[in-house]
Amino acid sequence: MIHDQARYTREDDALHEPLLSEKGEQTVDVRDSSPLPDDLTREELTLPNPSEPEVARHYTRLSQMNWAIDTGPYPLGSCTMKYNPKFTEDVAADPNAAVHPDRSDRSVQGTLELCYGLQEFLADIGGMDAVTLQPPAGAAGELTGILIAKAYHEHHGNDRSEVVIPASAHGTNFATAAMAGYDVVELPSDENGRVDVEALDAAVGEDTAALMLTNPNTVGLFERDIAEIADIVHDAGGLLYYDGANLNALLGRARPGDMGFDVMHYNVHKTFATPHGGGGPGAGPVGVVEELAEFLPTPHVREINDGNVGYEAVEPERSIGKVHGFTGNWLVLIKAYAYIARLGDAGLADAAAKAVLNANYLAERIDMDVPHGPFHHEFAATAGDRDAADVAKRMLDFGVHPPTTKWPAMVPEAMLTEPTEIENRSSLEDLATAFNVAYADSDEVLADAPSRTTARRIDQASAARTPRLSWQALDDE
Amino acid sequence: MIHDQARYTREDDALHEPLLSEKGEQTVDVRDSSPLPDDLTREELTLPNPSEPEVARHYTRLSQMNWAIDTGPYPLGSCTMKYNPKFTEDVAADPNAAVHPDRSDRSVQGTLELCYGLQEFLADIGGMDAVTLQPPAGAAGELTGILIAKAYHEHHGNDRSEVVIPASAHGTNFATAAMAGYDVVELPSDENGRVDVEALDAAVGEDTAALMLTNPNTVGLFERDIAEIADIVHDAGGLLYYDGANLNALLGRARPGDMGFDVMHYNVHKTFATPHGGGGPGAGPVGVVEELAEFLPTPHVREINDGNVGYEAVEPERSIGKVHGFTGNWLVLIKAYAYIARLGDAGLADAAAKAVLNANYLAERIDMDVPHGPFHHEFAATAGDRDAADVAKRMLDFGVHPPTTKWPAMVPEAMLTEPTEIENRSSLEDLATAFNVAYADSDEVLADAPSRTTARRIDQASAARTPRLSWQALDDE
Amino acid sequence: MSGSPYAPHTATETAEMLEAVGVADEEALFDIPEDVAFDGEFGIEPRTEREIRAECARLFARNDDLVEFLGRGHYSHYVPSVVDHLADRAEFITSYTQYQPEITQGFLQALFEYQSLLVELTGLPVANCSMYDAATALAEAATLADRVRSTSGDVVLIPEHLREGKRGVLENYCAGADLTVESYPMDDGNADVDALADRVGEDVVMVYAENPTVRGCIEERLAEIGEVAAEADALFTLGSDVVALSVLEEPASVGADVVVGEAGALGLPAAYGMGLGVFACKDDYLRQVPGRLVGASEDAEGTRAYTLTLQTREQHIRKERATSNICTNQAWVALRAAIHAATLGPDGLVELAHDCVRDAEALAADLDALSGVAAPVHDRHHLREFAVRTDQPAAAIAGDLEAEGFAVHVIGEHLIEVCVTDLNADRTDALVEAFEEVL
Amino acid sequence: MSGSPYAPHTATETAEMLEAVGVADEEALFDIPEDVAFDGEFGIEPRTEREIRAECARLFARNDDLVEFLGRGHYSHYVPSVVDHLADRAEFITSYTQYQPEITQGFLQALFEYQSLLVELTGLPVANCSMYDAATALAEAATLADRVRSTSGDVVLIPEHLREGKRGVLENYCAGADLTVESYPMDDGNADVDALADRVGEDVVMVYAENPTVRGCIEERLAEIGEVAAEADALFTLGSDVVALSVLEEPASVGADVVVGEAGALGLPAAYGMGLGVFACKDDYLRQVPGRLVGASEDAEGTRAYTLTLQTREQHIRKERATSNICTNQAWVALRAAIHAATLGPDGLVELAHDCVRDAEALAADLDALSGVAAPVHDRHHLREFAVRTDQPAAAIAGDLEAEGFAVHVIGEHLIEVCVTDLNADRTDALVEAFEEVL
Ligand SMILES: Cc1ncc(COP(=O)(O)O)c(C=O)c1O
Ligand SMILES: Cc1ncc(COP(=O)(O)O)c(C=O)c1O
Repeated sequence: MIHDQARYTREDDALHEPLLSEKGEQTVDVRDSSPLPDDLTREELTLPNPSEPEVARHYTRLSQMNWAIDTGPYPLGSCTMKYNPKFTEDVAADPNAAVHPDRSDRSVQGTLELCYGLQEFLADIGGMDAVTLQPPAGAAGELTGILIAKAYHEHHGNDRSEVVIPASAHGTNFATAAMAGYDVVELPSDENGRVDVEALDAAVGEDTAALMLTNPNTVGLFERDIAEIADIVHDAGGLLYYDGANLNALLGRARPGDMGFDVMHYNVHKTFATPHGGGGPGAGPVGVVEELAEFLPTPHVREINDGNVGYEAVEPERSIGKVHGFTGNWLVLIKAYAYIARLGDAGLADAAAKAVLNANYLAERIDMDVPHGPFHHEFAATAGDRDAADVAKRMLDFGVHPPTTKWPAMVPEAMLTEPTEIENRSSLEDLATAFNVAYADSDEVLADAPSRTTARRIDQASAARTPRLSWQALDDE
Repeated sequence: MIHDQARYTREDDALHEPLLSEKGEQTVDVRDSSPLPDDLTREELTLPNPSEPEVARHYTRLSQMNWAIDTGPYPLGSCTMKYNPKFTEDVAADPNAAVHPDRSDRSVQGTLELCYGLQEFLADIGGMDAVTLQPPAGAAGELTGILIAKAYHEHHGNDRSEVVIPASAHGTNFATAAMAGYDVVELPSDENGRVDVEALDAAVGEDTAALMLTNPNTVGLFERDIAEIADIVHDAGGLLYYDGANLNALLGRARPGDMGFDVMHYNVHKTFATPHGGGGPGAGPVGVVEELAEFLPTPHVREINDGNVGYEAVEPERSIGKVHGFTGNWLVLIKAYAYIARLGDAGLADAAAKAVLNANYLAERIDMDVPHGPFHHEFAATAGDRDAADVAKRMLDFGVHPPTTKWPAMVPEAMLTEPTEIENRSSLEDLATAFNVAYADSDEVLADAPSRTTARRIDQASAARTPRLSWQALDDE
Repeated sequence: MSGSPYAPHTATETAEMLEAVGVADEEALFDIPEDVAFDGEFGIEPRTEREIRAECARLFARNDDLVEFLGRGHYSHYVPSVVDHLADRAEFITSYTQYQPEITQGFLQALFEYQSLLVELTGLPVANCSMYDAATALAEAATLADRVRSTSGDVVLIPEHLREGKRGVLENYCAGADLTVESYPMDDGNADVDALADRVGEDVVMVYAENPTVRGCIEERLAEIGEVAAEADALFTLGSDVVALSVLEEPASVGADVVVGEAGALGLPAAYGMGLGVFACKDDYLRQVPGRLVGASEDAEGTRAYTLTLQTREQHIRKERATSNICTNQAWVALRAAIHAATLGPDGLVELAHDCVRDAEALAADLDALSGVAAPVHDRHHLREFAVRTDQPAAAIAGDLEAEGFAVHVIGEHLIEVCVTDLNADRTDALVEAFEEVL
Repeated sequence: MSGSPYAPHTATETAEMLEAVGVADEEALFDIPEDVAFDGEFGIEPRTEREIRAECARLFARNDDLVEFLGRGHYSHYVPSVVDHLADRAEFITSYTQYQPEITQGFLQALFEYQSLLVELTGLPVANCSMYDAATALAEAATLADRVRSTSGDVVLIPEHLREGKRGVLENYCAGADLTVESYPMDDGNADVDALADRVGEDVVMVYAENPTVRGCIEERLAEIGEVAAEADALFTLGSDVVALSVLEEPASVGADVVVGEAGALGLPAAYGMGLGVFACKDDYLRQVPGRLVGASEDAEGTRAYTLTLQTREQHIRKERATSNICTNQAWVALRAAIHAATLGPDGLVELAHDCVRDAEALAADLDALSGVAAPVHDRHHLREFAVRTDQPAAAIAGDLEAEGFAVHVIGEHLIEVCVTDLNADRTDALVEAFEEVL
């Protein structure tokens, strides 16, 4: 397939759809109409003042200049770009769900019940004993989890300073550990990107607060030695943190809790199909084993245990406190609940099966090498002596989005590909064609690519060299 | 501006987005699972069976290959393509509005009250005494109006056989009169497309059931002699029918009822901004003067007059009966109510003012001749020795929709243009540029146009010569 | 004074534009003689969108919250959320009729697919891309019959059991074409084919039957009706709806010349009667079809493209000799029906229709078990709905049921009609209880 | 057993794909050792989308229908319908982060415009395209202060009046950076600038103030706070929200180095605390900013194009030396805020903010007129909200108000807080009556 993306071009000005500010601004004298003394106010405010029809056109046009899961395949490895069921939007739009977080528990029993229900769903799916919904994204979940681990160690009088992380892990793991005040111990991987058990054994010790791990790993391989790994960490007094980004591969087939993980986050915007919204909002609920439950953030929803039917939001005994100003990304959590309820046990297991089948089928159809396997829901193909980023740009012309490129680093010119379960065979073939044509194209063609997207190849270096981050900055030029 | 429309192309098959049937079909054995005896059922059913993600992609892609008022200007003369306020969609989506038409009046008082309120709005705006909401489109409104006129004449023992219609009128007027069993008397226009009063005088007589007129006429000119025209028709015992397609020009400034019209329809999908939906649904309420009210279709909503507060749906005394199986295009009517309530008196008058200003400004900016004036909300430019249809095709490349072409016939190579009030100056300039560039382009360029739309110039003749009206027809080839 | 919130003009812009046009103010642009100028007020206060939303929500909340067991031509099934989300895309809903096909391929293709769906469901090769509703489609079928029938004649035969409103519309359209509407009797809920055969003759231009009938009865001798009509050279027009057509006898196979009916059973929620008229027919009548047709063609690059076609039939070209006056139709509703059908797939459609048979049968049996009630009245197979005979006056029972929260049809002094679909199937037990309560 | 309704595979397709892959069944593709395999059940019954919609509607209907006079950091204003319709467009909401800018210009431009809106509102030249919420933005400001301050020090000074949860998040982020959070006193609802000046010194890395404060008080000596901070080489971080910023003193003009706060006051309905964190700062700190930044550049044809930029700050490149671990953010909420702001325009924004001042003042006066109630507690100007002193215990009053259908904050034994916006402004009389009732 060939895809020409929509363009609305002003050739004279060398731009596509103008900025709203370029369509007309208005300056309002704030003090003119202000009920406040002048010294408490700004003088004026200058902003675009489009009419509603103009607003509608502006954003409709912008939207047409944007790729999305509803326009075609989006196989970003480790991102799990699934179809976002439309009905979950309707559920989340219920006006009765639009409540303020400071409402009394008694007055929001419906909201609390849904929270509780989702906590239970997630605990079951992850094999965890308790879940908090508060973290607003995966990385925030990581921080929550590591802070819980820290609180746990502190409570037990242990002053541990290190978090062990495999080299192939996601950047957030490292950044999280550092934010929580830990030193990062980077663990070399074995030839398959798996944890090198010997190296782990050597790295882990009495300073080890936790090992952060995702499973399957970032090239889609299951950590077969997970039981041994868990023992090593636990024996040293450390905790096991599970990065839930790849959970889609395991739904109904394996649970982090059963593998020995003590704390984990769920990326509901990956595994549970809540929309990614062009970069968020997501939600990163955190599950913990029984021993860690008392450290969960506040508030935490539980059933009322005094004989009355109902739910309450309480502060766990040794709560780490807050990781979000309120209760997290509520509108996202509703959608996750609806998605899980829609699939049920069988649907969840089937999602994993088809995600894995799709990845394997696609790998089979492409001409690139896939050095590591057997993989599950994603695979890291290598572009070999081609530049993976260039290959990706070329793929943009074929009605598909390219995979994650140049990550993880252990695979040369990696193209980390995760089609997810929602693609049918015909769109997998479209993907394969895009891979193969781009991979076979000449360097010149690749360098010129893409040629059918709204923008042609963008000069990223100059964007960083001379940052222009607002229309004000453009005006100043 | 230049606009490249989105394309999703399968070059091998020489098509854009495939038909759903081409993406995969399923044949179901109906009898297999049927609770009915075999001889009452079909054997099998073969239809596409896309997954929900595929459905979403299919229609998202198709939508991107479609022009709309939300993508840019749409100045189709006589069509009044306005911005459709989004909130009216929300109002119409209220689940409490989703009722069956056979509900008892008592149980749908809210629905009846809104119907009544809209009837009142429309009666006020048109200067009419009673309004029915039943006709599902403008043409259906015409038929309703003419049937009312017929019933009126019959009731008064008059057997009149002719409907007089100006040559420049819309095709529906002629077709309507014929459907109602009338002979059409076509009235020549004066040099400005206005009714030729002398010709009218000659044409009208005791056979005249009605004169159908739109005002401003189809080149945007007000029928200045309307009072005289009305007298002529009324003196002959005929009725005056007002085609409401151009009502947007007169909102708050003149009312058909005040001009002597006896019956009229409103195009709510033009004047009152309900979305045109790619061809419908619209709604064509009909207003009548007091004398004609007893002939309105059934059911008709009125206030309960027995001291109770409330509304009831009744059959007018000499009702013409039904023009729609139920009560009309309800979901559309709700939106019209919301729009009128949003604008109020001042907003309606301003809409007319800005619609007329925009038309006049745009005419000022284009290089083509506009033979007739002073026009109001629309004008008929002439492409002169250029082919208006070709000029229109070329305009498609510039991020605008062209006007109605080659109609009305009295203007050679007419481009009937109605920008409506929603365009701002900058989009009027875009329109003017498109007009002017296309008008100045060479015949070769025009013949090749458009070059940036999803489809290039389409062979309409062969579509009509060899009609292929279904995927089954394509399969058979 | 506030202007239209959707007219974007700032004061400066207005002033500059007026100057460019060469007038002092907007008033100067209006060429309206004083004697017909309006200087009154409508008295409509502008409101904010929030106020209107609240006002309308309050209004609609005044509608009683009844569980509807209503059908008789207006059917609701659950509309998947994806239908709303896709059909509401601005490029579809804020678009006009496809006068410039090059830039409106998306909607054209969707309508082409809608036509194809009807071709599959009816077995007839031609389907237009919508009439207003089943009633107007039926009426247009009669005028088509009048145009295409080789011999003259002026009678349109319709079943005795027919929705009142449908007959009303038909009569209004027929009057203009000098046609007369006459009904033929029923035999226990089905067409009385023998009586029909006796009646049919030279003077009959069209025979209309419905499957299922307005009382939900599935016709058992459709092919015979087709033969009776064919013998008299009368057109056989069959009325149905898209869900029923998924499982019932294929119209083409029983000799239908035209199929009309409701497609709004897919894609539309209960909409106070708003519909989507089906119109399909044989190839012979192609150039007499009312309404819009989308055809496949090619563009200058040889790529498949869609376009409105055979427009010479239509009012904007043929004027008083057009096949119909229809212009604006129900295109967006057709889009919704097509999306709904695609979402269900053939298996989903068939299952839905079969459930309509099973659920009606089960509910009838449950009601029949009550004393003072007999259901179904007709010893036929039913789809969705059926008539119920009540010992007590039907109106009183319906009134009492309404007080209990249920809406049913009263169709005779002692006749009620009840319609069950996937939307109320889970409330049938409650309905039966309510019946017991009020009997 | 039913599969995922969103996995499109037909049985045949699955079989063929398995064959192509060379395995017998799906199980064979899983490389999970038996000892950690799961063969239990979650016990989650799949439901239809209709069932789930009904279930959740039932659940949410269990929330009491209270008129909320609640704020304290989570503010709701009327969100115009157009915001929903545009933001819900699939190309926006079902899109990922813009890793391939050539094909995601639309979202990038929208985010660029959002950044520009914040630049105008704050007067600061750099704004990222979102943090999770005001609390995490504040926390990130503290760690930024820690990174950029030339001299060492470990104290973050915050106002005594601060939302508990915000302080909690700040403390959690500060702990990892070995920072200590300490509060400075208030003086009748404003920062006690003299006490603050006394406290500030070498050990202080950041001074935080809010305008308006969590009690709705508009700060009267902001510029002085800025000076105090500057003298100690501490960063001055100002907290606010996008509506307040439309009319209150421009942060840059009072010396703010960083602005954090809530932008969800635009675009988001009451969302149980879901937010949109503002983060804007001076140019000096550009390379220390957490989160995503969109910049303007050019494409190969010389046309303006947008792209994520300065990504070397971020976790996926810099790993443990990143400016933050944030990855997924609140992009779509930022889009909503930008659309809302565009719909209002500067005049609409200013009017909205001014109404928030007027309505709060009027409501405070009405409450003050009741005996047993004093409002506002602080003799300051207020925006949206204010504290109320009650003679009777605040908790009891709030409980009684809830029974009357109103929700207010209890912020002390005899202190209530009340927030008024355009959404509840028409219910203030009713609130006053309810107060009278329960006193
Ligand atoms: C492996 C892995 N871990 C963590 C994250 C961070 O999750 P989030 O983006 O929700 O913060 C991601 C996100 O891409 C990821 O792929
Ligand atoms: C002048 C005029 N009259 C009548 C009509 C018919 O109205 P409708 O399309 O709603 O049936 C139109 C529609 O374009 C029109 O322009």
